[in-house]
Amino acid sequence: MPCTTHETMKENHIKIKVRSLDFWYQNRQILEHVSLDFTRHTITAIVGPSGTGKSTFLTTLNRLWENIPDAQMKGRVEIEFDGTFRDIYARSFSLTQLRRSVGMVFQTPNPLSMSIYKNVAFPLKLAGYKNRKEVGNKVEKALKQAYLWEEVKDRLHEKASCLSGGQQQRLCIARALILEPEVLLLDEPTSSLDQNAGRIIETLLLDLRERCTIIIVSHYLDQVGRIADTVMEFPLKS
Amino acid sequence: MNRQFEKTAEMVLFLPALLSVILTLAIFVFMLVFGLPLMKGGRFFELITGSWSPGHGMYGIQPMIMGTMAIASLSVFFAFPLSMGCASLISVLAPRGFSTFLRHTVRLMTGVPTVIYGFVGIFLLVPIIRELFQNGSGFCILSASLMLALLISPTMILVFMESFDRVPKSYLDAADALGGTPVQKLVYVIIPQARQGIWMGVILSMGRSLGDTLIALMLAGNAIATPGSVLDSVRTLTAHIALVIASDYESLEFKSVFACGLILYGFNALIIVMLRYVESKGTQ
Amino acid sequence: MNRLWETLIKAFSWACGIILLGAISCIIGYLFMKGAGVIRLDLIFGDTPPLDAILLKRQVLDGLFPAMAGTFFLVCFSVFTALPLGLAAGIYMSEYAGGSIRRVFSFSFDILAGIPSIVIGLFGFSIAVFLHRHFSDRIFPCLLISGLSLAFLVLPYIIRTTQLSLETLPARTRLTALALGATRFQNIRYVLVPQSLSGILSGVVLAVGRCAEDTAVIMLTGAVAMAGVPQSLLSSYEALPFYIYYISSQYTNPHELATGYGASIILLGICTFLFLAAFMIQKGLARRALYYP
Amino acid sequence: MKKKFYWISVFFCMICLGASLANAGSADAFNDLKGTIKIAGGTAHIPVMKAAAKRIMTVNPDIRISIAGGGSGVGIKQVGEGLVDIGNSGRKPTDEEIGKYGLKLFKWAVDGVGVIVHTENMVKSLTKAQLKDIFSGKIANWKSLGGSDKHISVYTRDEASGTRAVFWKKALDKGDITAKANFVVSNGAMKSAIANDPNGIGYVSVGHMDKTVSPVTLDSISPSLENVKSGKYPVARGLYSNTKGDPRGLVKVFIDYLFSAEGRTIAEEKGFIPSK
Repeated sequence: MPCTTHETMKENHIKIKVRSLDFWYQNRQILEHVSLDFTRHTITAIVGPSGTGKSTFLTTLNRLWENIPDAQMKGRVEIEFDGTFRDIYARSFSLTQLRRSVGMVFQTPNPLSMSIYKNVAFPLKLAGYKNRKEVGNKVEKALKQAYLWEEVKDRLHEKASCLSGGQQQRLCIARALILEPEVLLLDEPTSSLDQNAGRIIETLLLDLRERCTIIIVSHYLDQVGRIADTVMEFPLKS
Repeated sequence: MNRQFEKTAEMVLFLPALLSVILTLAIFVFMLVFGLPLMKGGRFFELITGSWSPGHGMYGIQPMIMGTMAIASLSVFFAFPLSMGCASLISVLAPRGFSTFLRHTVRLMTGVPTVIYGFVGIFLLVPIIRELFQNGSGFCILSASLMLALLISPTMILVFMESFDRVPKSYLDAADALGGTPVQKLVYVIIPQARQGIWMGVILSMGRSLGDTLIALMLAGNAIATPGSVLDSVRTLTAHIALVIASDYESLEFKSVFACGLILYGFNALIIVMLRYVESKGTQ
Repeated sequence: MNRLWETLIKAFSWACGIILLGAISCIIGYLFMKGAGVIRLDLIFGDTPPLDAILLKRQVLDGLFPAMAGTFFLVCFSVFTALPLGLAAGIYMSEYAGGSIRRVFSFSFDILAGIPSIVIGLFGFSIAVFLHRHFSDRIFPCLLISGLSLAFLVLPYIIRTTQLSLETLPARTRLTALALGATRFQNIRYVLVPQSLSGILSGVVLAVGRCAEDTAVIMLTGAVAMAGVPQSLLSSYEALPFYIYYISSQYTNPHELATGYGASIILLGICTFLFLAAFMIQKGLARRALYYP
Repeated sequence: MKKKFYWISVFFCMICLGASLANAGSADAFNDLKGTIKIAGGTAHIPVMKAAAKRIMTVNPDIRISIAGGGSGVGIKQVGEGLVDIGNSGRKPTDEEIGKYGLKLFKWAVDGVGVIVHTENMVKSLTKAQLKDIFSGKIANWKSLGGSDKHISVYTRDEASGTRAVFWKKALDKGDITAKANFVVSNGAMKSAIANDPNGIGYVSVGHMDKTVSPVTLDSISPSLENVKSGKYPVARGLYSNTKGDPRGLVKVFIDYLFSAEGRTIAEEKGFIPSK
């Protein structure tokens, strides 16, 4: 990718810089020398055949791959926080801080086996929030952002597992949003849902563009056409 | 601060794990240190090949080693065909209802206390053996191994069953498509595929029967003689420990108990190594 | 393969199934035939009023109550000792251990799980003698020593079940909280352990059964023929399985023998109950049952 | 949650253990006494010890008496090491043992060791020579002794047994015991083993003999209480309860009880000859 030439020009709008990233899984190279930039407040769609490392690439942006056994990575990822680019793999960079600023939503909805309210409030619990009122407000706000508030406001304390698939996925988005992340990673978020539920999430994402930088892996070209500002096709050709 | 907490948490979890490892070693070291006086000066060989006669200053535990081997191998010898038959029945041959019933019974059998097998053995099996063979007291290798076979069979059946069930369905479909009968499927497809599991079941059960105390103590008669026939009364290493524990702590007799412990520990380690070997061969 | 062989193999399998079922029904049937008659309240409490016995106001001198109480305290003490250690070690093995530490530890736990219970008992006994000689002459084979030895016996099972339940959690459950910024320990505490609780619990129930059932360990470490309800951790005690073993060879009259059958039925009942409980808690029991020596 | 449950359970256990310490009762010589007596060793003693303990604990529930077997060797060793309060032995402790541990001996009854067979066995008398041949394994079939054509099953006790020591010394004249002999762990176990084995032969404390087994006369002298008492039956021994140093407190009261009228009655009931 000929990023270097445009670097100075686009520098002001760039949120994430990936430089010469290599990735191996069980001694098989999945990603080779990837260098990419992601622009702030845009939706970037990553498309391509399966097995080309799209999902893996997402996990290099929040270091989640480190929890996958037999995986190895080389390279550099920088994300802009408060006006300065920071190397997220630097020793001094807090892993939990990173995960709180870079939210992630998975292919299949994965609510924890607790109530709707507790699911959404869970990241606050992890971050050590104690003030009940503040937590309540934040939960409401996140659920509203995820278009879920109206549907669940009367049954916040029911088990999350009784929601429909689309609702569960929006719950997971609300949960990812509650800590007000600056980057949101989505790994085929609509592929396990029916078309209507998928459409709601698409609208929701367009709305969210104002708040964060969104990177979405998708299989559906029509979906990409509807929402993406930029499209990147894997495998990347250098 | 957060990082500090994480480190502490890991440490708190690590220590019990380390403690358990130390425990494993400590048991070995205890046996070794206490049993040492009997083995000093290259007398270990003498110990495991000599016979037992404290009155004459002989503390060899060869008869007990032989007794342990005899009972353990005979019980596996009985349990193996029984378990193969039952596992085949459950996995392939029996109709669904009976298969489920047998499966649950077998699982439940693993929970029956050993002492109950021994208790019933004394009053039910021993008189039968005595009357049947009219030779000896009925407290013998045969009684103990029959009961022990019953004790280890459930474990063996469960391992066999699991390995039978792990045979890929595509193999079974292939056999079905070629018009194979259930028995043919069993003999030509399932059993060859489940070889590793069968080995593991046998080794695991062997380990259990080597380490069992109560059945042998209650049913084998505990005589200190190298066995000549299955109707002879013998003493196993485990029963020897249970019987001699009561003697004078300073005596060499008492020290021989630790030699028994050491040998049982060794048997166990050997069993584990064999299990691991079979397991690793299977995954390659 | 001709028809004859097929018929033979079929017949053989059916014969095996019938032998196994026949043998176990013989054992249990015989037990009930001989012992059902004595299953009454006075089998447990003798001629002491049950309430007085349970409140420990009066001693039960010719009933199974002291043995049952002994077994109860023994099981409680050893499981509560082994549980925190086993849980922690299991979590460590599944979530932290890696590389050579993992290999060495896991091998050592396999060894520990396989050590014959009589050897564990011998270890406990020698510890008691060692402590008696070098620390305090109040220590001798007793409830404390037996409880510790039994804890050593079940420790590897608790470690294994904990480890296994955690390791079989699906990757997506594992990553959920991490992606939300949970630290490793938060993930364990809020997600992984609660999610695998049923597996761990069924392992613990099996461990309870194993403590209640084991005879070889306690016969070396402090179970005696007569002691009454244990008064402290440092006293000798009676236990149900030891009582059965003792009666099997030392009964002096038919009545004593009959109480032996009664005790066997009670023990069998307790163990079956625990086993069913574990089964209910988690159905995928087969793997653990394999490691039940 | 779980942690809370754990601590509650531990607490409950403690309460249960503690509760048994706080009771009261009274009677007889054990009036106002409380505490524990630990008894181990000789298995011939067990019926008497159990009966005495039951009576004492019925009268005074504050006293705890624990009784374990093991054999005379164990009794002597454990009392010497201070592991128990009273170590019973069915043989007189050796001078070496007495000196090493400072044992005090209390011989509260006289007992014999007699040969027993199954009640259906036709052989009811043996000479000493025959007995030695049976136990050394030279005679292996009942036929040559006038019985049916059955293999003889010899039962013996372990080295810690005082009964074995006495029998070996006085009946077998320290002759060999065959390695094929079955081992049993106590007098009670010996009796029940022989009672169940039609071809068995073994030796047991005279006090333990009852209808379930047949005694065998040795050189025409039957192992009965009278013959033991009169000294006609040679395989006799004392039943000892040993303490380390002079008995004190509860232990002394217990030993005294064995010598009291009530204690002597118990000994007699259980088939022993109480000594003065």
